[in-house]
Amino acid sequence: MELNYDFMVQTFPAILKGIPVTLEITLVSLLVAAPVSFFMALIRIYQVNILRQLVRVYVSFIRGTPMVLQILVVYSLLPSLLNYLIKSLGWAFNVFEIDPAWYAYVVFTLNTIALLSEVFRSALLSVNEGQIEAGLSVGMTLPQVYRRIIIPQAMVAALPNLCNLAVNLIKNTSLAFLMTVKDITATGKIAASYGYNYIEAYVDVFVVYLILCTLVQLLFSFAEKQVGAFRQLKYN
Amino acid sequence: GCGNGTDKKANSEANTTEKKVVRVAFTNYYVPYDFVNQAGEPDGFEVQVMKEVEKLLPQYQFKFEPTSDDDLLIGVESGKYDVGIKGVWQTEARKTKFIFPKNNIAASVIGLTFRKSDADKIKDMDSFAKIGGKLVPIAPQNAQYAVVEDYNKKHPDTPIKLLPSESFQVADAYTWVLEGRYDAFFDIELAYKNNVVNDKGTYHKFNDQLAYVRYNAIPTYPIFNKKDQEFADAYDKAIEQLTQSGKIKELEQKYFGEDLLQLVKK
Amino acid sequence: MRPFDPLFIIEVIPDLLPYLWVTLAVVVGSVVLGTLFGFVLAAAKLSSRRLYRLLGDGYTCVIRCTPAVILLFIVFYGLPKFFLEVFDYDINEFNKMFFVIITFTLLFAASISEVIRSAYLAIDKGQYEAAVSVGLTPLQAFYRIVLPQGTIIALPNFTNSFITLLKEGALAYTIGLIDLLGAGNLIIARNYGSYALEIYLALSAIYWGMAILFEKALFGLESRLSRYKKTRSA
Amino acid sequence: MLRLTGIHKDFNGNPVLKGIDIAVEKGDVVVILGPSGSGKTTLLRCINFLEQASSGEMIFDDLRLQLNKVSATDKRNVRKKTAFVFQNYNLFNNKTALENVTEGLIIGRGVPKNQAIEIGKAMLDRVGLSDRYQYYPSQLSGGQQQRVGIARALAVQPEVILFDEPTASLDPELVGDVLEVMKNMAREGMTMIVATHEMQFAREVANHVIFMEGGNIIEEGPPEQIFFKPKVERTKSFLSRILKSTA
Amino acid sequence: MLRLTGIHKDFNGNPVLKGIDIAVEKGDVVVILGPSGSGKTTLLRCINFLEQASSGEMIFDDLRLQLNKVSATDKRNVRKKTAFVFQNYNLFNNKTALENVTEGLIIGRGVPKNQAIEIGKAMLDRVGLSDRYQYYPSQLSGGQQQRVGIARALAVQPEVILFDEPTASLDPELVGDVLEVMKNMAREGMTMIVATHEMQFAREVANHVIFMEGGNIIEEGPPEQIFFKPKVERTKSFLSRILKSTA
Ligand SMILES: Nc1ncnc2c1ncn2[C@@H]1O[C@H](COP(=O)(O)OP(=O)(O)OP(=O)(O)O)[C@@H](O)[C@H]1O
Ligand SMILES: Nc1ncnc2c1ncn2[C@@H]1O[C@H](COP(=O)(O)OP(=O)(O)OP(=O)(O)O)[C@@H](O)[C@H]1O
Ligand SMILES: [Mg+2]
Ligand SMILES: [Mg+2]
Repeated sequence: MELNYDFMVQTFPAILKGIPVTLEITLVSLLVAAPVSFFMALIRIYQVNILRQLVRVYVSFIRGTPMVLQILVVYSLLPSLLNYLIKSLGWAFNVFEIDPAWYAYVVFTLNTIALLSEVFRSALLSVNEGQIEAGLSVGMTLPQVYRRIIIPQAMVAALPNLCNLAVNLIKNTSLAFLMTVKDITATGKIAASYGYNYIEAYVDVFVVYLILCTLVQLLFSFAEKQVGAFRQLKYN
Repeated sequence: GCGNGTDKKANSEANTTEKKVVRVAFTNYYVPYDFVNQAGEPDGFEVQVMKEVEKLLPQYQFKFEPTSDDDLLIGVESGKYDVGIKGVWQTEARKTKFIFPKNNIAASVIGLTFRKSDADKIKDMDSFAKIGGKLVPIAPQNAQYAVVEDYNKKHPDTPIKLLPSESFQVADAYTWVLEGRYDAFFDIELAYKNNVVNDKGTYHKFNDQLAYVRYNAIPTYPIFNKKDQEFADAYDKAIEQLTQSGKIKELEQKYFGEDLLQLVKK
Repeated sequence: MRPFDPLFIIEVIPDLLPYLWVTLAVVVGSVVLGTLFGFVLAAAKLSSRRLYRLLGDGYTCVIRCTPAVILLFIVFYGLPKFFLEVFDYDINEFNKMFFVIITFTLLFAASISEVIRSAYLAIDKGQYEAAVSVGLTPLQAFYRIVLPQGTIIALPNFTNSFITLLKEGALAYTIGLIDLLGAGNLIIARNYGSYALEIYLALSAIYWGMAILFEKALFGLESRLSRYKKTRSA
Repeated sequence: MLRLTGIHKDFNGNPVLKGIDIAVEKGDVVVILGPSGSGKTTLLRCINFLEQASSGEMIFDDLRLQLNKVSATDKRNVRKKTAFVFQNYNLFNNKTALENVTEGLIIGRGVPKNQAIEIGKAMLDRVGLSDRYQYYPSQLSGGQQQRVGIARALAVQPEVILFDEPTASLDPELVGDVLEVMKNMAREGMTMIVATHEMQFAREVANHVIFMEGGNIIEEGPPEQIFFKPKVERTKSFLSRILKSTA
Repeated sequence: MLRLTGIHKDFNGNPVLKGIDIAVEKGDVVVILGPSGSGKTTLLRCINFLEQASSGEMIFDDLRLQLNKVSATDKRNVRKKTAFVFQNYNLFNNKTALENVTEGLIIGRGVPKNQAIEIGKAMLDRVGLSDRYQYYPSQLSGGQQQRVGIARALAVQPEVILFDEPTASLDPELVGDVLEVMKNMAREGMTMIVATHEMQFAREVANHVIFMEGGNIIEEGPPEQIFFKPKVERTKSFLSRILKSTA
């Protein structure tokens, strides 16, 4: 067995083209999910009636069902249904023209919301109750206390888990290829298919992820240091 | 080195009574060519042919390994498996990676499924390519993908719009064609027959709304690890015997209901 | 509209269930081993020794960069070669589950070590100090005092990783190990792609059922360990 | 200006406050004495709604509240006029000493930042922390943290301050300083309710003393009476030690 | 039995302890006085290796340690013979009051569970908490938490106890009780080092007093000398208030 190095070198730039797609899905999902999941975390922490039940079911359902099914529903069934509706209403809009990236955004955002809400919940619970009381007692509103005191402290516990989530998301966007969205892995597979250069393509893909995810992780650990400046390090 | 499979063979060769073990990887989900049946056993036309080949080669003992396409390709290339069967088309690029035997193992008949209402416009691949119809995306590791790529290489002026996508293993493609999301679906004929034409097929009720046109029958080959030339030659001899004895035809009838190999343009 | 046969969902479940144990074995095996290894990694990353920190951080970084499929291939192809060359022992014939569990153990450990590290750091240092001051060893202080409190913070994230793994384990089909999802895909293939929706729904029901059980158990543990805390009120 | 009647509070059925009535006028310094666990902290927390009383009424200026159901806006209105010095300090962990003090000014009351920093520094100076502006709570000694807590409460210039053992971690010198500060504030019309164990301090700062035990007020009156002529036997015995040593 | 020489400690370059020497004999009660921020807590923490001193030597019984590099086993050996009462209590949040006390016995010293529970209950009774065995720290008042902390340290019967402001949150009655307990223990030969602001208490419990300021020992001697005939001006002025009131 010998590797086709020419192929690897030639394919590398093509695979790099998958990076923006991967990052777009990752960023959109994280940014849209963040506020939603934060409120879901609050609903569970403060045990808001009914809503709390809804959140639990949502998290459990999204987390518990295979993504392939979710993609099947969102990408295959939903547009068919919409198309049927729109046609029967006599509108001219063509559902099938919608860029599949949108479906990817939807699926990955729904998943990120579920996971992120649990990350936030645990992080918020790690902050001492007395911090809220102190904030309220100097005349801040609860949202102000959260923004200024609780969230900055919770971030310290949240960031490592957020990093886990972000890195996993970057890798998992490869599932978007089920919806014809070509991320890093997909570009590799396409390049590999003609000459069956799978090993070479996977090595390329690996290198790209290695660079990309290392950067992301460095970013997070830098952020963790910044946010955690108030805390004394515990190395002993 | 990568060829630990051959090392082992070298050992067993010294011991003449012992058979050489060859690992035959086959893809899981490629019905009716290669798959795992309800009883959990290796099955499919290509698998059965290989079993017949084994009978003719007393010096070898086959060990069938169901696996994914990706693993099959990497495994045969690296020597973890000696042979792989997954309905492989022959291309020049692939020949640099694997040994292709002289004789094909099977043939794949593929063509276009489209809406019957388009029957006046779509008569064959060429007419489909000309109207610039939308083709249901194909997984790049699938055999069909390479066929369309090949077609496009030969017809650079009127290429078919080929969209890659991971495949769902889902027959939703028929729905997609029916509702106009795509104009045609490039698939093996057998799937169409079983799903739509067969009156027990789940999509049979759309039989009068769908149509199928055959594109080509293409020979498919087992792929051998680069170090297994000797075994590949033995395979070729066995296949010739099987063809002559009519065993292949018999299996074709069993799995396809017709003589596919005859359709292959020589 | 596409054909849909709700009855098939129920009919197919008995065909799928025999593969449940494969999925469970992969998950439980990887989670148990991965968690243990995760603790070791977290300890290394929190160590006062630079070298340990470097090793722990390095491992975590690289493994988190590696897509599961690629790691699976590395283990499936690399490990036998390694064993053959170093110990002259052929593990090619080992059950494929072995390679799958190793792969997910390595992956799970990397992310879970971060879950553990962040939870550990969230616990007030004074808790540890008090424990060693009454004569507990650092290890005892950790598992008697810091661990129970940290577990509360770690559990939601742990459950995230756990249930993600439950589904991700299906990647085992890449090297030919048929688990729940793989079994479903086989049935779909045997039907030339028909009944896919029905089968996925059946699979989802099984997965969701398992997820609910695990969630319930882990959330129960969380509530139990949180007894000493006051609930938050607005 | 602040009148509390019939405050009851129980934790899971265990009564901790059993009907407390207090009336406070502007500029009053009310000191609450009582053995550990008698309910002093719980009382102060109920006044600031950090704990929800089971029943009781509060009249604050012209606001009249049922303590078991206070609306969010009412809570906020009362909290805007009060401040709390916590027994365990509760400093904002992620803020420096100075930020701890300015936070309530800038965010809570909308004081411009520059001005808030000036006030903050002045307050920290007053409690002897002019060299600790930029320290995080985790870098401060116990007494230093307690002083930041006092500065934080004083800085917002509330109508009423609730002090929960404000001098527990302070050395006698600092106790004297804090005493001085509090006396000045009282003179300027600030109202204070102080739970403390420091009898010396109580005697000097109070103009009204309440003695609590087991969730009840046992005795109350001007400091001279409580310290030197207590009517109730329990009060007498509680104060006996400190009286002995100062006699 | 315990001798410390030349302890230095700095935080990021800011010196906090500048060469402390202390010698303690079995049964001694050494009280450390000093203004807030003078380094009392840091000193006690260095003795128990909760903070690593930059330099200094410790001789504990026949163990001789360089404080800037103590092995894990040496740490453990010393900690087995000592206990610490924390200024901010540091109770185990996830354990009840009783469990807080028994933990060190059962896990730390291998005392059988039944026996440990008996000792634990007896200790809690001694500090007046017989009705709070099953309460979690979050359900206890400040003074109650402090007493659990004291009980926890006493329960393990160490050779040396380090007290960091053990009576800050206690009322005069309880201070008296704790004083009683400590005197008894001293009589039984337990050695104690106590950082405190409570002069009254210091005077009654100490047989040796150290006055610290700014990381240095300014003056030390028997309590009569420090409290009534201090030689150093600074000591005099620090004690002036308490002296004034007791004079
Ligand atoms: N982690 C740290 N980083 C920087 N400075 C610190 C840190 N910890 C303590 N200090 C400083 O060291 C000095 C001594 O602190 P220490 O807690 O020993 O004082 P103390 O004598 O116990 O005071 P108190 O009576 O108020 O408890 C203080 O001025 C404090 O600001
Ligand atoms: N969350 C709770 N659950 C149960 N009991 C509680 C809770 N909080 C406080 N208590 C009990 O209420 C009583 C009063 O507590 P509080 O903190 O008000 O006392 P305190 O007068 O401030 O005492 P100290 O002087 O020790 O601070 C205590 O006996 C305590 O055990
Ligand atoms: Mg209190
Ligand atoms: Mg201190």
